[in-house]
Amino acid sequence: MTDYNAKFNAIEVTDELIAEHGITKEEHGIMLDIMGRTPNYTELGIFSVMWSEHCSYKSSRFWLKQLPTEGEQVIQGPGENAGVVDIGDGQAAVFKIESHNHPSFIEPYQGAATGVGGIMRDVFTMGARPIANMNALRFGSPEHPKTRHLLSGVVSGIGGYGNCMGVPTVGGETNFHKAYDTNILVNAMTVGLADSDKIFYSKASGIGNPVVYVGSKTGRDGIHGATMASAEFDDDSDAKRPTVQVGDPFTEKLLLEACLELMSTDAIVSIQDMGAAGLTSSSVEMADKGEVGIELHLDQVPMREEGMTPYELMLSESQERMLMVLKPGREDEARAIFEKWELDFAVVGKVTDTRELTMMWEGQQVGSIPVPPLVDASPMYERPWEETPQQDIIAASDVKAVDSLTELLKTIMGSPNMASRRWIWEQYDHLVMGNTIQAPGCDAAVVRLPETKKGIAISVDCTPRYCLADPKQGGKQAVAESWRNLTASGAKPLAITNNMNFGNPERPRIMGQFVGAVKGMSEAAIKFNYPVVSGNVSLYNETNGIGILPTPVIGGVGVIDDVSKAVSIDLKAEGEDLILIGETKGWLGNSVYLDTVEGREEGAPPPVYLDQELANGDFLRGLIDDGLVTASHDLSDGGLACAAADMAISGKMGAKLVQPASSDVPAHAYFFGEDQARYLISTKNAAVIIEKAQESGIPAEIIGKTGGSDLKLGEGDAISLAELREAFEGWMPEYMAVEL
Amino acid sequence: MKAKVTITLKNGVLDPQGKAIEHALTALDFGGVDEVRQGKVIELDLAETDEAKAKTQVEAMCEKLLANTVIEDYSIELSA
Amino acid sequence: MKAKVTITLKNGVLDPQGKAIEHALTALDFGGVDEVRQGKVIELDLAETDEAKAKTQVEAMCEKLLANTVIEDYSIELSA
Amino acid sequence: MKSAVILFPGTNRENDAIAALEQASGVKPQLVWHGETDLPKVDMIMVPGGFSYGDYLRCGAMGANSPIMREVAKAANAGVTVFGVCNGFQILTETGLLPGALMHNASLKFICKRTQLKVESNATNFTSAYETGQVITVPVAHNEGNYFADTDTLDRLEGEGRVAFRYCDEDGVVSDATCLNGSQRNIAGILNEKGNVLGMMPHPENAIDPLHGGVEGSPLFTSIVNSLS
Ligand SMILES: Nc1ncnc2c1ncn2[C@@H]1O[C@H](COP(=O)(O)OP(=O)(O)O)[C@@H](O)[C@H]1O
Ligand SMILES: [Mg+2]
Repeated sequence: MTDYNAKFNAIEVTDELIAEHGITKEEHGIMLDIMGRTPNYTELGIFSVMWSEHCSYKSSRFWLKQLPTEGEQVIQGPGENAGVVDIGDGQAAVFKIESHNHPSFIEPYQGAATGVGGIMRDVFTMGARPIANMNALRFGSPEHPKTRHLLSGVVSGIGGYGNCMGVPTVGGETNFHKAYDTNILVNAMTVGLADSDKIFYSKASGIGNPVVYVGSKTGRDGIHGATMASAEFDDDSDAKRPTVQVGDPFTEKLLLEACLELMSTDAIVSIQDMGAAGLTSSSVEMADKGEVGIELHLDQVPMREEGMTPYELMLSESQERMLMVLKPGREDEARAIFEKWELDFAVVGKVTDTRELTMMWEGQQVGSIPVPPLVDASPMYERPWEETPQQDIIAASDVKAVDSLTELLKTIMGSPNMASRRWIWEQYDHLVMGNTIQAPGCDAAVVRLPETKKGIAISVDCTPRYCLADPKQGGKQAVAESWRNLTASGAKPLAITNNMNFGNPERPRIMGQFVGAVKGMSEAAIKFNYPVVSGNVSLYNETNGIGILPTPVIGGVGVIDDVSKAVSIDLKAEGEDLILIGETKGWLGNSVYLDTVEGREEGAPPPVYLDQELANGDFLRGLIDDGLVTASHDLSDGGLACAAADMAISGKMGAKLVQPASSDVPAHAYFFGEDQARYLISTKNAAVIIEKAQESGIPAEIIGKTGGSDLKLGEGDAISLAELREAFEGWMPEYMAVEL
Repeated sequence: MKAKVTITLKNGVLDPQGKAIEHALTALDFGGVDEVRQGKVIELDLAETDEAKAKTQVEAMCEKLLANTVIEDYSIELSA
Repeated sequence: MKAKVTITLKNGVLDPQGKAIEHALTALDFGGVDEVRQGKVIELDLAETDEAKAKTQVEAMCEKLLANTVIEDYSIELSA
Repeated sequence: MKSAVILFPGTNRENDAIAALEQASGVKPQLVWHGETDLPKVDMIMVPGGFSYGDYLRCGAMGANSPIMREVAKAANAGVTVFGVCNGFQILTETGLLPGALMHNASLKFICKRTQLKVESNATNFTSAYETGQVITVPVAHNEGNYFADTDTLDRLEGEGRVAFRYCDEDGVVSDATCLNGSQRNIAGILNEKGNVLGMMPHPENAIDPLHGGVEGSPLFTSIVNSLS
């Protein structure tokens, strides 16, 4: 009889091998303590992925604990596959954002596609049908030789997966900056809809209950993907590339339908998708949460390739797979559903009372690890951190004024970071399901809930240059901007998910950025009652010691009770008044203006005054609810002038903006300053609005009128919309024209 | 001369298309079919007439554009 | 035995993929490239060991599923 | 009007189709699974959009070979109204119910946007509620919508008035510049010889609601209902 333990664990676990698995000296010691012996090869593999940064959050956990995660709207905060928020009427929004940065750099199409597939699984594992996808993308400078190829591949990968799944991709954000030249960011978010009393969790229970594997077969894909996501790149990374995972959206679509069908019965005790670290993290998580053990019969796992070993099976990151614990005796019922959908189904183990993760092969044990210490004793680092030094405040008067504001506006609107993203979102099916009320091109996407008047609003936001200059303000600003985007559409913001993309946390400066961002985010989230219900951390986004800009992306979700009241950004009719809500001091530090005109990426970023944010936003939401607003847009990059340009271009309607005589801000700073907490709206009811604003003490002024076919900034300075549109719509198609 | 480049997925890389074709063939009662893999073939006319040079040129095209060498292998056939 | 089916667009059918590749190759400074066409190759393992029978079987697969004969031609190579 | 919507593994616009049919007829269509060998007795069959079988190999190829499509073909030949949208159009051409083939978009990119279509004639069962020459706005969402047929077939389609819709601009101008996917002669939808089968790439079922995509797809469904009552 074959001794499988000897066969599969023949590789000797030396200190070198342990180090090669990314386990530090200190961790090595803890591991020996837990095991009371040297782990075998299979067990070592499991330790290495469970203790990777990606799975253990060892550098970030300490700080993440400071984020506010509670509120009466929260049904499930961080810790499950996705966050769950009550949206009333017995329904819940289930959502999360997740990065697939490293894989997308190696193979942009498949990396992005499997990122989208993974986040959708996180959401439907919880019993929710995905109803919308979003994405936040960061690429290197447009001049970098790889940028086009990466952009093209990532966008078609996101579309390829989401379109096939039939889930609309309704928005996102895209930036270019040289700091991302060799570390692009691909963050994908999914929002799903579930009945709030039918949420599924991962906690295993019921000693003896069957553990079931469903979905695709396991191959050797992406072994050590989680460890890769936790390591810096260097020039040898090409050579070390593990097998890339290939996505199969068709199978995932079947998996989605099959899971939802089974979920409509009461056969499932718990369910967990297999994401990073595949079978390992899914089984460990289920066992840990349920305070039980799990015994896996690895020879029963459906395999795609010959000769797979326990080590490979436990670490494979093959996509489109799920692990479930079923109620006893329900296997046949479940099997029938999965076979109808032509998916693999196998009973691969059972729940035990040992609190060990035990791996078997043809009845013989090939490895066993106690679960609680594997999870709890995993190292948590309070890494040394350094605060980012404060930057100088740059006075508007110290920044060069330009001769023609509209000429500059054209340059900015046609620049890589401000130009239209139509080239991207026309490759995404943003209409499938028939409920997209506000599509890409708006502040927030608005998606109606089937068979209701209600809708969910979604936005993803981050301004990395602010975060670099002042991580705390930047973190605050990202939360505020997402809150503002939802508000501008008329929705009530409910909760957020976050994707913390940073460089190497072992460098105190980088760790300091992380800490600052967390503090800023927390402050804003508390103020807005806008808690964090899920998230993801991606560290070590560095190549050869050069890190990305700190990029804590916020995915915000809100609810609007009647989608017919939602307001879009496009100007609607001639002769309406334009009102600017919020105070304009002309903040040019770290602005698009400063960068464009003087080539300076510096200065303190605009401060975020949370009281003002809250007051101005709540005021606007009330106006929208009262039907007083015809178009609305929050002010962000490029300030007032760029917001007005967005509104005019998308409404194909000209406008004239005049700086009020009462304002003593220099004109260039008035039109391009990036002061926060501001919105530009159009209305037929200006008098009513101004009166209401005065009553509530909200700064609001009529600053212009819609009409004509030009955009005018002040008296003598005009540009035709046609010219502006050509600059805005032209850049990306032209840039991408030479890419296959 | 003419070049024919055949691009196939590397061993071990999941081939959803191949899998689906296999499935469909079985459903259509074509029995005994196994290991279906789908790849691409690209045919080109080259101005180059020297075989060795043509080969180098096409190899460069494969590495730069035609094949995705992270997941694909390629082979080149040349003919006059 | 093994079968390799090559499926190419018929002459006269415009090939957008081929055209795009040609365009991209030219943009990458590969000169003298012309008439680029892209097709598919499908590899199968057959239980059938008789060459003539295998050929008939694969032809039937092509007609029924693998090729769309409105726009595509196919050719079959068999090997042991 | 009693209708059926065919469901393949990978279909994803079935609910959009159901909504449009229900809105026009007041009756909820029946869903029919691809593996069925019996069609319910209906007046009209819709083959909806999506990625049947992942669109692997060729869009619509595997769907066309499913058991239910044999029944759909029989019904079509017997005069039942059949309407294929997007992937449904691809399946109908692969089944041979409609001539030609749908190839990769000339841009090689998936295209999702609103587009203008010119209604070639209102003398069909599918377009009677429009005016001849009317320009309507409906969305497209496809990767392989580039219509191809040989010249004889194209001439015959035109000669027999079987081109139902063409891509055009807001003023109804049909030109290369308004052909968003490279289709020959800007063809967006065609009819079979008898006029009871229509296939089109754009999604009229996503233009039945003023809050989502506009309402210029609704008359198409109304036309179908009217033709059957
Ligand atoms: N990667 C992307 N995918 C889909 N939509 C995108 C993407 N990037 C940007 N967009 C869309 O382009 C529009 C402009 O984006 P952005 O300037 O970031 O908006 P805002 O400043 O209001 O946050 C938004 O509607 C957004 O949804
Ligand atoms: Mg905005």
